[in-house]
Amino acid sequence: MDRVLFFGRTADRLGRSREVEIPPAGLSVGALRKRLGEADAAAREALERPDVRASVDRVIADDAAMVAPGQEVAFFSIFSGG
Amino acid sequence: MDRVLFFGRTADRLGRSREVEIPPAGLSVGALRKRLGEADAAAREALERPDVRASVDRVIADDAAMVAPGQEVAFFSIFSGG
Amino acid sequence: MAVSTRLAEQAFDPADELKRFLEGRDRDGAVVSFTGVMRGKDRDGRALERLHLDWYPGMTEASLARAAEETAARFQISDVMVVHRCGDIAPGEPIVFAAAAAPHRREAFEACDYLMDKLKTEAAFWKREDTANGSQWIEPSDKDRADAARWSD
Amino acid sequence: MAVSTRLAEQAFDPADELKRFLEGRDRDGAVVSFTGVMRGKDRDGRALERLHLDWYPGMTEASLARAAEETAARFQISDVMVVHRCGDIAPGEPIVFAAAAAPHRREAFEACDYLMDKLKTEAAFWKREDTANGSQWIEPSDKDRADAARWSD
Repeated sequence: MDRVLFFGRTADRLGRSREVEIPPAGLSVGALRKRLGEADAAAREALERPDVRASVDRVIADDAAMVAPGQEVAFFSIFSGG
Repeated sequence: MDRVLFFGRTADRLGRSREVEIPPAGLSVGALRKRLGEADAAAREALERPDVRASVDRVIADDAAMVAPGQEVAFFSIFSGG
Repeated sequence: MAVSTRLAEQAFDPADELKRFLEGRDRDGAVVSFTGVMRGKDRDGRALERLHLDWYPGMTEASLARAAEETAARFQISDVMVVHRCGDIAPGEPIVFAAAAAPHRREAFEACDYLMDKLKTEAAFWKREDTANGSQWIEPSDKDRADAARWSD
Repeated sequence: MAVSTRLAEQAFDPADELKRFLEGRDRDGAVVSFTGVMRGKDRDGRALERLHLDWYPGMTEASLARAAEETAARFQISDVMVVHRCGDIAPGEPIVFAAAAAPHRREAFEACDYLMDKLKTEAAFWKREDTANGSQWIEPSDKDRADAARWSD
């Protein structure tokens, strides 16, 4: 199982992390977002907000980016800055 | 006797202060500058440099300003700033 | 050139940071520092109990380092540093201390100003203000975006 | 609004000054400080033994106060302070510490920058650099004058 992380406003709805199975062939960020949203309506609403960004191995990634098993994915609301 | 003060480069030539008698009717800053310069050539040269300023009671004053006995007069090279 | 950045989970003292930054410094004439302090009231004048700065371990540190390195590359400065809090911050506590040292004061001022504009828009934090009546997530202000846009990249 | 200026005949610690300036500050988000440090070399790279800042007791203090008050009147700031050394200063010693506090960082940066430009051209000091080969009186640099001219009064 792989652990997906959440930060900022997004974590209010989804908690700090959720476990998800990433298949050996990989999964796009967009597909992962959709799969996490299937858990419940609140999760779907939180992940589909237009200002929610994703990162793969701590680098910002768009929905087309591919995720392999073992990579660290995170979803989060827009940075507020320091 | 009144004490005239010197600062900066001007004090290199004239020392920290010199005593001078200011008459009861007063004296202009320019006349005082001239009188101090009569002491010696080094003093005259130092006081006649175009960048030497004067103050009366700690306020910048030009050569036409009048000095009464008891007022504090100073001559100094241009401020270098902090 | 030394570029130093630190993410602090506990309260820190800007005076101590300035002291360390000044130590042994006799080649640079100018040091400019910025200290950001947690305010006791929000933009609408309501009392704040706490500021929470959520952070992504690893990514947030990298965003601080990137802002400092971009500053170092852009200005004629000798050293630059940032200490940034994360987690729960109480009113009156320092949130950020940034400093730049340079031979000339203009470069030190501009570098510190630029660095703060970068941090205010690009640092990987999520800011939540907690009041007695609830909590609110905060986004970069229009003022922060306008400030950052002053520097044509 | 507090405007504080001090002429220091002995060495002072900028970190202590920042610490005091930050104490109890939970209404202002932004504090910008400038520290000017005595350099070990002059403009031509020659080793400096000492900087002598000659001053006119009374007049010099008044010039510091005037610069700080003009800064306070010009910007939306809460507090402003200056500590300025006089007398003999060794390489590495602080010459000046200036700080401005404001609700917003832009005003704090601009106020501190303006204050330093004022001090660099208008403070009543006479600066002499002492090297192993003799001493030289220094006048405000063209750069200082150009910096001060940026602010249209």
